[in-house]
Amino acid sequence: MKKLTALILGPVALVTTLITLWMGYFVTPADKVQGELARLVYIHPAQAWVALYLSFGTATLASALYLWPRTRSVTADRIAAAAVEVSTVFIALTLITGSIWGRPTWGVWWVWDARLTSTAVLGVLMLGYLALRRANDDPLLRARRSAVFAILTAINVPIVHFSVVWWKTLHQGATVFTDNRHLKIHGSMAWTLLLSFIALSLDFAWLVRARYRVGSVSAANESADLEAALEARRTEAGA
Amino acid sequence: MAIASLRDIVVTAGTFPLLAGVNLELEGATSYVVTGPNGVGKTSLLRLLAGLEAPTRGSGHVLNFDLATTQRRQVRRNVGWLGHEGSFYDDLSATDNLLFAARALRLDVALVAPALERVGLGGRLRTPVKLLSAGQRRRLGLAWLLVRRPQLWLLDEPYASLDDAGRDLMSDLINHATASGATVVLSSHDPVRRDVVASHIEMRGGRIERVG
Amino acid sequence: MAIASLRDIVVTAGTFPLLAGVNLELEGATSYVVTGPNGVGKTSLLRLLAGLEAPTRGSGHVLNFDLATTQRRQVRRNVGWLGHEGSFYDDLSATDNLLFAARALRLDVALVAPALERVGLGGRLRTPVKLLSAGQRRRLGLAWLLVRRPQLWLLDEPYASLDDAGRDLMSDLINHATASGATVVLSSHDPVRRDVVASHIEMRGGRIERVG
Amino acid sequence: MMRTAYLVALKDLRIELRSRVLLWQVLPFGLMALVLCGLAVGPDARQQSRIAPGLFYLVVTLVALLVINRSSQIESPRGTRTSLLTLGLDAGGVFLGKAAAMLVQLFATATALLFGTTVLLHVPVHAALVTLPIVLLATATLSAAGVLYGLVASSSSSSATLLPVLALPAFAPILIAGERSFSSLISAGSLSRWVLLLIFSLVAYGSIGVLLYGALEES
Amino acid sequence: MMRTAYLVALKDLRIELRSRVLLWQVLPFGLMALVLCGLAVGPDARQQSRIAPGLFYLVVTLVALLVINRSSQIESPRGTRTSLLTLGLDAGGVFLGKAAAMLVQLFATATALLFGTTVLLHVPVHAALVTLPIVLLATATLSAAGVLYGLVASSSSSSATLLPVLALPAFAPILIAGERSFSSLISAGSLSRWVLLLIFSLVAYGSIGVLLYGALEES
Ligand code: HEM
Ligand SMILES: Nc1ncnc2c1ncn2[C@@H]1O[C@H](COP(=O)(O)OP(=O)(O)OP(=O)(O)O)[C@@H](O)[C@H]1O
Ligand SMILES: Nc1ncnc2c1ncn2[C@@H]1O[C@H](COP(=O)(O)OP(=O)(O)OP(=O)(O)O)[C@@H](O)[C@H]1O
Ligand SMILES: [Mg+2]
Ligand SMILES: [Mg+2]
Repeated sequence: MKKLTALILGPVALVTTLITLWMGYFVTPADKVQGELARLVYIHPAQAWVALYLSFGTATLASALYLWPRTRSVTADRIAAAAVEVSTVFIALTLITGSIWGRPTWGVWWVWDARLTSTAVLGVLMLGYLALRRANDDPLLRARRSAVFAILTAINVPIVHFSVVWWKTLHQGATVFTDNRHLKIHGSMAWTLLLSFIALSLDFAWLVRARYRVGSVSAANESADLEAALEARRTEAGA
Repeated sequence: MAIASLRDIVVTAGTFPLLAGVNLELEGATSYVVTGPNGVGKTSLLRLLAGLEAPTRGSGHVLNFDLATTQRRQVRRNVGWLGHEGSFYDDLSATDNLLFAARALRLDVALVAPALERVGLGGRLRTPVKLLSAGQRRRLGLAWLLVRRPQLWLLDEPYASLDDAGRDLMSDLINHATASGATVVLSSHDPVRRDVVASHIEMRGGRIERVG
Repeated sequence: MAIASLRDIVVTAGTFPLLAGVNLELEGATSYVVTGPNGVGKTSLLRLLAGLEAPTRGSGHVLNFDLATTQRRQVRRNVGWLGHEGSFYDDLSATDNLLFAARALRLDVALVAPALERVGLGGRLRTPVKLLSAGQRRRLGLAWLLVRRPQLWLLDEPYASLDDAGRDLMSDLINHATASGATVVLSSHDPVRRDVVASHIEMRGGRIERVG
Repeated sequence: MMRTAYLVALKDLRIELRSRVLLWQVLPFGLMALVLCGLAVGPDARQQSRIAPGLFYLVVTLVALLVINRSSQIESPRGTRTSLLTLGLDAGGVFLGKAAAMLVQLFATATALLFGTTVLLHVPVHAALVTLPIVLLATATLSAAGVLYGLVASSSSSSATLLPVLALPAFAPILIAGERSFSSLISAGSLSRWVLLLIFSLVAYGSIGVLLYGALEES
Repeated sequence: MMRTAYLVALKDLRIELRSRVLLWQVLPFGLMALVLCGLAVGPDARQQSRIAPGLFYLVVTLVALLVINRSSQIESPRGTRTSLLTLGLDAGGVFLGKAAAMLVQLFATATALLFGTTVLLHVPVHAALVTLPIVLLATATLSAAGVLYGLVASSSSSSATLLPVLALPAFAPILIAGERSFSSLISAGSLSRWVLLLIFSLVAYGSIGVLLYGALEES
């Protein structure tokens, strides 16, 4: 079963992504107001979903599992790291596609909207996580610290979210794009949208798995290296 | 009962094995001298025994606490450590440092002043630790051990940077400790002083070659 | 000619006199051992000779440079210093550290690799200095002296934390240095090793009590 | 736990008293930063008064970074974090103690800065006085979070630069909450939800700290 | 002198390459500080575009503090500043080398932040491009001044907190000059006098550094 999943995950992810792109480009119609740019709806929301919920949830869960003594394992640590890495990529993509989408309507690349701002803050938190991992080379220490940091980040998510939403709504009356966000969804568009969520979620799973594999292969190499290193150390004359 | 026992312990820093498979049994009320060439892993062994390093492989107990679990914290709490760098707050005076530590561990605060006097720091009670000389800092570490009276003493090159009087004091303390039932493990490059009776632990290449 | 001469020098840290009036003449091609109890001012004296401390009172010359003026910088440049802590960049490897220093002082870069080999660091060329053991760091300091070949060597407790082979090496180097005309001043708590011939400088209370 | 907390707090404050870093370095930095922010915003006074709350909390956040850095440096003499470690004290207590000491320092500095803000950026005095309890709440949250992030960032050789990256995003909500509540006292706006947000954060960081500080200190 | 400068700069950059502090810590910090400034200022976009230059330079100044701190930390392994000291290198060369290495790092970060500013705070792209040479000038001045202040602060045990107090007042004119010249590209105003001010400061700090760095290193 596990083997089968491993075997088909990649191809399935690839195919669903391709179908999504094909439907997004050729099957669904362009929007009346936004034109071709509206096709970003088949990629941007799904990216955001993966970046903020799927991957961040995975990372938090894995970190919590790592911190709980009964379930502590290298696997959990590695999955958390892989999820954050992938999530960083997806957040970057969300920011990029969002900016491209917003540019014609807003006239600028960025507005201080609640959702945008909180995404950016979360992105920096992810970078912080990666920086933290880089700064420690002792694996145990690194695992412990980054797990705690991930938990801290998780309690931050609702705090950041509400603070930014309230911050925005207090000052600003009409939001520029609430109207624009209201795309009329029907028929093939709805299906494509749904498919895009499935496709990007699969992509996420695939990437995390790949990253996890790279992690465990290099760890395996390390433990093979450890045998060699132990041998070398034992025969050392001392200096 | 053995006060510490290590079985096949490997400790790594990154990918480098500081300790490459250590087996050791330490008896109570005895002193041990760890010897071996530079970089062989003496400091690492003492840090492992102090609960300051986690084993990557193998298993071990110190004072009945498991080194592989979070009981390591308990080990730290119950062990007396005297290292190269000294673990004191640089901005506080000798007295303040010992008072804080003694209070935090609920030890007898009245022991602090006599201990400082005994190690010869009577004239530097108010000087911030960062201004003390190398030997005075080492003596402060000694004073802490006097207040602490731990069951297991771990001394990393305790004689280094002490003058003759300091060395005699150190030997006295070690003998006194073993006489009162504590175990002392020290690393040293000097041939062990004749006034300290101790078993030798010889290290080579991150392992223990010979005990006796 | 005297290689260094100090007259009534006082060095203070804040209000505390580290050195309380020091008079000293050092001859060329000789070694000196500074002795005295902990906190007496040995390290401070060596730092003064290295141009790392400025005299508050008194006057002095080292290698013909005036200690009371900005010539102190020249002193530093011409003196070989081996201290407790080692003055290397923690993040760079042993090789990178020596290469940088050698290039900066226009010394022969080809000397670096053999020097590291000679002090026994051949197996740790790429390890960042912060990961070296206490003795290995001391050996790195030695390697630097081998590349540097200074006229005046100032060694603060050079034997501390070295193993037997390291001590022999150190003695060799000291003898070699004096034989080739350099002056060596070292502080030490160990009785000076028989293989090094040296005059004693005895300190007491921040002053020099006796030379000979 | 409370005993440990008390002792650790006392020790940190005593070190602070000895070195006087707060008075001579942190506070002047805060005032300087306030002036600098004023300069960066430009000379229009009306505008300054409007963004004064934001600048005040921005500066408090920066000051917090300095104090956190100092507080975690204290524990690592010569780069090796062995002092509290080798004592093996109750972790929750150490956390609370360090946070309490940091709160005392931060709140004192913030009060002084608040005074500076009223003078330099033309904030009504009554607004400043009324906001003081909220400043206390905000600095408490900053302290609890700060001790945690300080420890997470420590022991790496570059902790002084790592800390800001880790802590700033987490401080953003605290900054917003403080700023909004302060602004609501000057112009208008709702206050209670921001206070609630701060209380929630404080409780969250506090309990996570008591629970997880030990796990961090390990290894 | 030039040789020493070259070697020192190379060494500093090599240490930076080993640790990658710039990419992973300083740059994210800068971006976050930019966002935080945006938050502190409030959500009105029009206002933001106007004070963007000021915020940009404010963040660059903060980043400079981090980089300076790091650069002077390098020279003091285990608290004792003896490495370059005991070599007794040509002081002017050491100064120039450290300043050059810092300039490379600061300018790279500032360029990235400038890009961030154009996106986040709606600065016209052409203005950002035109101002780039002035950013180079300003970061050069910051570096020259920074190396000096870093050295002065490093003798104290609490250098991380001392540095900001010493350096910020000196950075204020640089910040104003940068901000004014940048603003003049967006709205209107005179540019040349600010550029002149920057050039003057750079020359002043540069020559003071070359001449006095040795004297400072003493003691
Ligand atoms: C840099 C700019 C942008 C960022 C960072 C961004 C971020 C996000 C995030 C985080 C979500 C998921 C939110 C959730 O599910 O709670 C989302 C959803 C979405 N975004 Fe964006 N966005 C950006 C620009 C835009 C623009 C310009 C548009 C359209 C004009 C847009 C349309 C949507 C739509 C339709 C959804 C999904 C439906 C919804 O939850 O509202 N986004 N975006
Ligand atoms: N990352 C690394 N790569 C290579 N070697 C390393 C690394 N980290 C540590 N080491 C080595 O591990 C050893 C640490 O040994 P340790 O400090 O325990 O030695 P020691 O026996 O106390 O030596 P000394 O007598 O010099 O104090 C040293 O040989 C050091 O060079
Ligand atoms: N501010 C101060 N107040 C009181 N004493 C001080 C102060 N600063 C330094 N000292 C003392 O100055 C002396 C410094 O001596 P130095 O380090 O030169 O000693 P040393 O001979 O090298 O000792 P050791 O053998 O221990 O290395 C110490 O006794 C120290 O306590
Ligand atoms: Mg050792
Ligand atoms: Mg000394």
